[in-house]
Parts: sequence; C-alpha cells; structure tokens
Amino acid sequence: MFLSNDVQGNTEMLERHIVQPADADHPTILSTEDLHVYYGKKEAISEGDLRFASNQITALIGPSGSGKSTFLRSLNRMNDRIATVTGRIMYRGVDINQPSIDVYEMRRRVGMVFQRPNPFAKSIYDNIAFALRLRGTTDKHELDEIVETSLKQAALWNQVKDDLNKSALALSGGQAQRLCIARAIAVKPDILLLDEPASALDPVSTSQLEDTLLELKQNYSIIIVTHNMQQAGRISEYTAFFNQGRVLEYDTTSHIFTNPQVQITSDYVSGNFG
Amino acid sequence: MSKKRWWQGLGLLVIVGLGLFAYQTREVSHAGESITAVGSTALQPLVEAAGEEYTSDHLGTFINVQGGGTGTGLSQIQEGAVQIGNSDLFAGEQKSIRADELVDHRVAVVGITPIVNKKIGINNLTTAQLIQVFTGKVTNWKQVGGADVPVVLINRAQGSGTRATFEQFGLAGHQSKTSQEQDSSGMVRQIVATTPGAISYVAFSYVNNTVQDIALNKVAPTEANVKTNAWKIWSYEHLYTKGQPTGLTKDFIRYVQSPAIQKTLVRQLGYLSPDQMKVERDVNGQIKQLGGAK
Amino acid sequence: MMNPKTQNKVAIGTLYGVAGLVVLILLALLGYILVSGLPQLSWHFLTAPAKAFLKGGGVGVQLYNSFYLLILAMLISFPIALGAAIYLYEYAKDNWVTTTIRTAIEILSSLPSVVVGLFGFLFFVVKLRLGFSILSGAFALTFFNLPLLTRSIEDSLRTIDTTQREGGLALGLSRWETVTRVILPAAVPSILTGVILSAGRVFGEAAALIYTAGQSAPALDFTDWNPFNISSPLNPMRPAETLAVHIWKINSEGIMPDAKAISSGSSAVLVLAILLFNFAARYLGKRLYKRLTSA
Amino acid sequence: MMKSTQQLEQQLKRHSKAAKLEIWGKVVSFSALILIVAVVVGIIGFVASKGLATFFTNHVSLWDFLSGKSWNPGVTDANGKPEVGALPMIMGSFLITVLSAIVATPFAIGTAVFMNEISPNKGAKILQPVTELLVGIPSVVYGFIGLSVVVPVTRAIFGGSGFGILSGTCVLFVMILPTVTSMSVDALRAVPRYYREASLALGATQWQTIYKVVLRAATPGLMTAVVFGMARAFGEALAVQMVIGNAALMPGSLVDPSSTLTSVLTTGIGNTVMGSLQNNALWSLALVLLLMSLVFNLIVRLIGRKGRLQ
Repeated sequence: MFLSNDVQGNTEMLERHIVQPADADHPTILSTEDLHVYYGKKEAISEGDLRFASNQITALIGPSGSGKSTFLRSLNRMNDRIATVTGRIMYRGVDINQPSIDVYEMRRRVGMVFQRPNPFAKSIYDNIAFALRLRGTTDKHELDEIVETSLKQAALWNQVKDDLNKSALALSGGQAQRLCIARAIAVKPDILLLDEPASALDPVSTSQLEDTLLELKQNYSIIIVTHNMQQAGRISEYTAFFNQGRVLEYDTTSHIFTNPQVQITSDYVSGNFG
Repeated sequence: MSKKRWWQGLGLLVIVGLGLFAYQTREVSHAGESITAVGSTALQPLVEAAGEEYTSDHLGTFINVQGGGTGTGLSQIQEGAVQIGNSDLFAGEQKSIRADELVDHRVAVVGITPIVNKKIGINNLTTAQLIQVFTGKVTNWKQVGGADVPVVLINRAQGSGTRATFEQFGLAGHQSKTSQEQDSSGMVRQIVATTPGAISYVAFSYVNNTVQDIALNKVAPTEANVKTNAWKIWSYEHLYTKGQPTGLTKDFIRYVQSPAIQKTLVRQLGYLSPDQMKVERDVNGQIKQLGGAK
Repeated sequence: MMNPKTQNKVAIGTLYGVAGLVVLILLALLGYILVSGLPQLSWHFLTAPAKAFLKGGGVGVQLYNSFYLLILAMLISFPIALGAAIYLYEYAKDNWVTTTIRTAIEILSSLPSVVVGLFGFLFFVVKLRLGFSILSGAFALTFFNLPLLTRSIEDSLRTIDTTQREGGLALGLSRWETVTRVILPAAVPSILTGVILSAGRVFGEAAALIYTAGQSAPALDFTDWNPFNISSPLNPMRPAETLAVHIWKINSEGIMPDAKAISSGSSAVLVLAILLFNFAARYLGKRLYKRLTSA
Repeated sequence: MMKSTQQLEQQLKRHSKAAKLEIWGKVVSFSALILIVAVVVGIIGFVASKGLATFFTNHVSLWDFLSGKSWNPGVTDANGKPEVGALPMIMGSFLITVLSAIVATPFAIGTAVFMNEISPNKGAKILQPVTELLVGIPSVVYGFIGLSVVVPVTRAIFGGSGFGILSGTCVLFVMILPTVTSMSVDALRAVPRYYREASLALGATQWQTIYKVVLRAATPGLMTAVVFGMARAFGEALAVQMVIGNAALMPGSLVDPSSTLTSVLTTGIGNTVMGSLQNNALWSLALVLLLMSLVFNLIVRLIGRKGRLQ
C-alpha cells in the first residue's frame, strides 16, 4: 500500500507528496482517516491522513496557523469542546473519534505535553502521584516507585530527589517541562503528544529535553509539533509538513530535509519562508 | 479505601446518635407554647420587656416580639400569621384593614412633642405658627421670633403612627409639606440635634438634652397635661388580635394590662398608662371625659 | 507630549497619591469608630446580655449570634455559590442563556436588603413556618450573598490558567476532577477574598435580618449545648438579634440612657470581630492553600 | 490480533470512573445553578408581581408613575388620582449611583493597581485587610458618621442644610470603595504574569505596561467590580437616607434634600399595609430599581467591550 509517487530525479516540483511509514519493526500505532476539523464554520484541517509508526518520533512542522497544533490536539480529542472533528482516528485498530469512546480512558493511553510548562500548584511528588491516586493506586511504595521511575525517565530525578515535597511552581522552565513529561508518562500511556514543548525553553534545557525524548522513544510512540527545523532534524524519524490546514508532504525526516518534493516545503525547510 | 469508608460510616453513626440523644434529652418543659407579636417599633421595647417578665414567671412559654413597623403588624395580624399585631394607630385608620375583624387592646398612651434644634432659641409656638412652619409658610425662624436660620423640616415616614398623630392633633389635620423623612425616632432626634434650624417631633421618652422641646400655646408637653388632654398630641399604643384572644395570647395581654406592668414597665419606658387618663379618645378623635383617674 | 519616562514617573506618583488618600480615608474612618468605641469596652460589655431601657447592657448574646449566623449562612450559601460558579465557568456554553443568568444574578445584588428581608419574611418566616429564627435569617442572607459570592468565585476560577485544566484533562481526568482537585486548590486565596467580603456583609447587614432573624435576643444558656432546647446557643430555630441589628435598633428606637455609648461600643466590637474573623480566615486559608499546594 | 483489538475497544468504551464523576459533577453543579436561578426568578417574580399591581390592580397609569413629581401615595390629587410620581426618586437614585461610581472607580482601580502592580507587599499587608474590614461596617454606622462629619462640612462649604446628593455621594463613595477595590485586585491578579513580562521586555515603562496591557486585559473583571459597586450604591438605604435628606422632591441642585428609590422604599415599607396602594407603589419602586440596575449593567458591559476592542 504505497501512496508514493516519488520518482528519483524528478525535477518538477509536486503539489503534494505523502509517503506513509512502512517499517515492519515499527508497525502503525495511530492513523487518521479523512480527518476534518472545523472551528464553527471555518475549516481548520482539510486534508490530514497520516499514519504514525510506533516507538518512533514523528515531527509535525509548518508555519504558524498551518493547523499542526490543531491536528495534534485532535488526536486525543483535546479539542472536543471548541472544535468539531470528523473522520476516523484509528488507535491500534479502534476508532477513538466516536462518541461511545470514553475519552478519559483514551487520554490515559494517548498523553499530552503542552507548549507552556503547566505543572499543577502542588508538590513535585503530588504532580505525578495525583492522577494515579485518583485512579486507585494508593499504595505508598508503588507510588514512590512510579514517581521515581517517571522522574528518572524524564531526566529530572537527580535534580529534585531531595525536594519532592516542594512546590512544583518553583521549578525552572526546563525542569517544569520535564516534570510535565514525567507526569504524562507516569500514567503509562502508549503515545505521547508534545505541542512545541521546547518553545519556552533556553537552548541548554532544549537540548536536554531532546535527549530525554530520544530516550523515551524506546517505550513510547512520540508525535511532536515543533517550530524548530533543526530540532525536527535532530530527533525525528518522520516529518509531516503542514500548510493551510493540509499535510503537503510526509516522509522520512532525512528525505524532507535533504530532498523535499514540494516547493513550499523546500522553501520552508531552507528558511525562505515561514 | 475501605478503611476510610469505615471511619466515615462510624462518624455518621456518632452524629446521628448524638442527635437522637439530644432530641431525647431536650427539656420538654421548655418546648411549650409560644406566641409571636410583630409590628410597631415604638411599642416593641415595652412588649419585649413585658414578654421577658412574663416568661420568667411562666416557665415553658415563649413570647417572640419583633418589629417591622405598624403596617407589617396590622397586615400580619389580619392574615393571621401572628398572634398579636403591635400598632401605633387605630386599625380603623388604615383603609385596607378590615378593622371589625380585629380586637383592640390598648396598653399605653404616648405623648408626642415637637422638638427643635437648640440654637433656634425658642421654646413656645402657637398652633397656628406650628401649622405655618410645617406647611411651609414660615421659612425662617426669625418670622416666629427665633434666630435667623432657615427652617429645616424633618418628618417621620408617611404612614408612621407618630406622624399621623402629629398631623391630626398638632397640625389640626393639615398635611405637612413634602420634606425630609426619617423612619425612626432616634435618627430624627440625631438630625434635629445636629442640624441648624431643624424641627421635628418625637415621643416624650426620646426627648433629651440634645434637643429643645416646644410648648404649644404655652401648654408644656408634660404627662400631667396629656392626662387631661390639655396637651392634645398623644395616642394610644395598641395590641391587636384577630378575634377575641385565647390561651397564652389572652393571658399575656391581660398581663400587660395588669397593674404589675402598667405601674412599672409602662412608666419606666416613658409611656402613660391608659388607667391614668382622665379622658378617652375614639378612632375618630372624639374625646370623652372619664369619671375620674385612678 | 511628555516622554514615556516622565509620564511613567508622573503616573506612578499619582497612583501613590491615590492609594495614600484611600488609606487615609479608610484609616480615619476606622480610627473614628475605634476611638469612640474602645473606651466603652469591658469584659462586662462583651459578655452581659442587653438591657431594654436601663443602662449597663452588654452585647454578649448579639456577638455570639453574629458569628453563629455567619457560619450557618456560609454553610448554606458557599456550596451553592461554588457549584453554580463551577457550572457557569467550566461547563456552561458561552451563549445568551449564560449571559442572561449572569446578568440576572448581578442585578439581584442591587436589590435593597429590605426587599430581600421582606421576601424572606413572607416566604421563610410565614409561609414555611420557620418563624423568626436564625435559620430564616441564614436563608435570607444566602439570597443576599449568592450573587456576590458566585461572581467572585467565578472570577477566581478565571484567574487559574487554562493550561492547568488542559494538564488535568490530558492525564485522563474528568473536568470535574480537574476542577475540584487542581483548579480549586490553586484558587483558594482568591476565593477567600470573596468569602471574606461576603462575610463582612453578613456581619454588617441589618435590614434583611430585621424581618427574618428578628430583633430580639432571648438570653442564652451557654452551658446547654443541646440544639433542641430553646435557650441553647446551638438552636437554629430561636430568634437572634445580631450585633449590626442591635446597633440599628438602639440608634433608631433605643431609649436606654447610654444608647450612644452602647452604639459606639458595639461598632468597635463589630470592627474587631470582623478583623478577628478576617485574620482567622486568612490564616486558615493560607494553611489550607499550603496543604493543598505545598506552596 | 483481532481479539486484542476487540478487547481494546471494550476497554475504551467502558464507562470509566472519570466519566461517572464527570456526570456527577455536572449534575451537582448544575443543580446549584438551577437553585440560584430559582432564587433569582423567585425574587424578581415576587417584586414584579407586587410592583405591577400598582398598575393593574390600582390602575395607576405608568406614565403618571414615571413622570409625576409628587410622591404621596396616601393622598389623591385634584383629579382623584393618587399622587405616585416616582420621578424625583428615579432622578435621585440615578444621580447618586452614577456620581459615586464615577468618583469611586478611579480611586478603587488606582488603589488596586497600587496594591497589585506597584507595591504588592504593602498593599497586601495594609490595604487589603483594611478594605475588607470596611465592607462589614453596618450602614447605620456609616450614616451616623456621615451625619456628624460629612453633612456639617457640606453645609459649611456649600450652604443649605448640608443634606443632599453631594453628601450621599461622599458616603456612598466610601461604602462602595472596598467592594470595588477588592474585586479589582482580583481582576488584576487574573492577568497572567507573562503579559507584564513580555511588555516590560519590549521596553515599555511600568506605566505603559499597566495602562496598555494589564488594565486592558483585566477590563472585563474591572467592569464586574464596577457593576457590583453600583449595585451596592443602588441598594444602599440606611446610610444614604440619613445624609441625603430623604425628601421626595426633585433635586434642584446637589445640595438640596432629595431621595432615592431605596431610601423611600425602606422608610415606607414597614408603615404600610400589604396589598394597599401605598404598599404596592413602594414595590413598584423596587421594580424600577431592578430595571435601572439592568440598564446600568448593560451600559457598563458595553463600555467594557468597547474599551477592550481598542
């Protein structure tokens, strides 16, 4: 099932170029079919059929307002209250974009980290343990263990292990964002959606965050929206380019960056626009 | 989880148990009869004090006395929502009250006097002058022999018993000019005391050294003059019941009218007792001489 | 035009002036009340029952009634206001129905308290046969309090960033759990402001209570804590004059010789009581906030 | 493979605890709202039914009521119509509310800005407790202070009796200041910190930041504060009644005795018999008050929306 119309040496630029990932070691875990998103009457996403490979990092890039964030937020139905999402979102063979799906259960499998770090006004420990407690994990040892492993996975443990009872609001931006990642993975999701997680961070924190994501890839499938071309280039296996609510190009990251097939993509990745 | 539930259940049980215990051990003797009297704020202190004395003599009863104004008292007694309606006025003076359903119990007589700011420097007016002042024909006190300050009229609220009595007997039925209105004696006194040129009227018991009372036609506002109707601005205080009173209501009203209260509380609070009066007045203002005061 | 720097200096200076003036007015007012009232205070004044027409009455019962009524009124009105505010801000769609409800709640708060009082009188006292009682008073005050409380809680919810809500939702929590476990704890300090403001109004309210909780204060037996006894301080069915009503009453119809002294003394007591309540509320609020958020 | 998909679907379609809690929460909070709506509808309905009786039961003409200048419901005029002209009170309420809101708003917002933006420490320590304290002082105390301080001062400066809208405005100004200030502080606090940081980082002065960013962003909250302040001014009776003179006369100037809807309502309501014309006419005043409050509310919102768009 190749949708490819990619021919080497083709000098003429295409209008659209989609190559869905096909790697037997990393089967598709999530895919969208015929997805449309409307804000009121306005259509925000008109063409966005993508498949996402498990245990890989997929980057969504594109100029501001291109719909990449809207697309991402539709994947775990965070847009339910503000937008109308039609079409299918297949998660391991189940359409999760139907009313009978329990969104809360679904979101525990498809977690999300946001642009601005949003730790709760609670202690570092409680930020992570809180959602687990509400779902019945009350054993102190078990909680301690999950908090520790989550913080370790997010590469935050060493910095905060003595301050677990301090308020999370006192953390620096980079630390706070990693706490948010730890919080998201503590509920053991399958997929992690990240919406420009590094945009509010300084370069050092950003590079630490990227390292963390590369580690996390072993256990989670990651979809990340980013503004930062280099970042997409550094960490992702696949990249989708969004423009005006449509996916114009989708391929392996190396293809997108070295040999883009669509003019706008080429302009965008080379920094000529966007 | 289940442990928490246990504690919650136990807590609930303890609370319910305590409640039941409290209900069982409540003092049954004190949960007896109670009646409510509402209405005139002027009459409230008397009825309240009498109520307290009555309940301390008759354990197991409770007299609930509240204000709300004469209008409220008469409306609620007519509705039958309370047992006693306190009023400064004859029920018959209110158009929308069916006075024939109500029974009047007079418990006190109250004398009302004009008061003025002390700096005006007068202590006597003729009735004609008083009428001119209140109808706006006299606008400066020097026109009636006082200091050179403009007249500031302060009335009680429309419908108040004090105002009705004052207009009927002090102003010979003339309506006061529209002016400041206040709804309590305390405020009227306070404003008269602090405002140059102010004139108003209060019950005798509210006169103190911050204001000047006014003699009318050289008749001083004293209790002795009220008794003989030489001082005409006075009225009865009424307790109204719907139909003839029964039970506790009847006992209480009889108690208020008994010498035990009439000779003590009524006079301490600055009222006269109806028993002291040498005259009687009916709803239309007709005076009848009584045989002789007790 | 002034350059921005000068403009800045002038504006900030003006703000200092405005704030200073306001502080001055407020302190003068408080000073007036306290200076004229504090000399009247004594242990006797604070504990003795009031006297109808003799001098030497105290305000013990009234002071207790004020606090008891406040607690009852808050117990009734706070949960309702909280629930309504949560619905209005977190669930309700932003359409004309919501706007209408908000506007209606706001204009309700401009009704004179005597109207609320009379409504309470006709409905609770007469119709529901609750009589002149603390309970009737508490219901009337609830009516009176709901607009301000609801609006200020709603505004408190608004102060918490939406990203906090998204954070909760993204963890698979329901909106309700997110609001009650994340948003409300974070909003405690500003919700507290609303509570303190409306508590102040409860302390100071007279007209709404005259017709509901009544203006007589039967003596209480402070050794009897059985709520079913009429002289028990806990009995919610007894008439209860509060301090503010007492002040109103002695100023309007009081004939005791020391009415003025009692009035200014009571005002000072009231101010101190509110101060005490505010500090206690802030202290507990801070403790609660710390416990909930480990700030 | 198929089996595991089915299993997953089942798991995802099971009603989770969160979903149950969500329904519970919606029901609970919605019933609270319904309760409030019931209260609001109940009181407004009650006032309306009593207030409209003047026109339907007592057959007073609405125009006479709104335009008449003589208020004396117990008395009938030469044509045999009762004197129920509410215009003086409508004017009084209107003037005093507008004036006190106009005076108090800059002070309250200025103080709130000071407390929140310029000196948060001093603000929180001194101003906040003091303002909150003042909300709880009974009206009658304000009234007496007004009577013994404001009225004589007005009399000395402007002549007349000292009673009037001016004195009323002074007293109301102090009375609504705490409410407006406290609520304004909360509105300013709701503006995220990064707004300020962004503005300052762009080189704006503190004042520019306050004026162009913070106040703009906080406009809806500030409007609510003003609305509640005006509501308090509308509804206040006792204190106003003691200093405004409470005479049902058209206010000729700001130092002439006049009256407000609330003060006439409050003084008269206990002295009239329910169901009588005198009583119904007072309820009509309450109804007018509600309508005026509604109009004010809408106007303030409109101003707020305009201010925000700029």
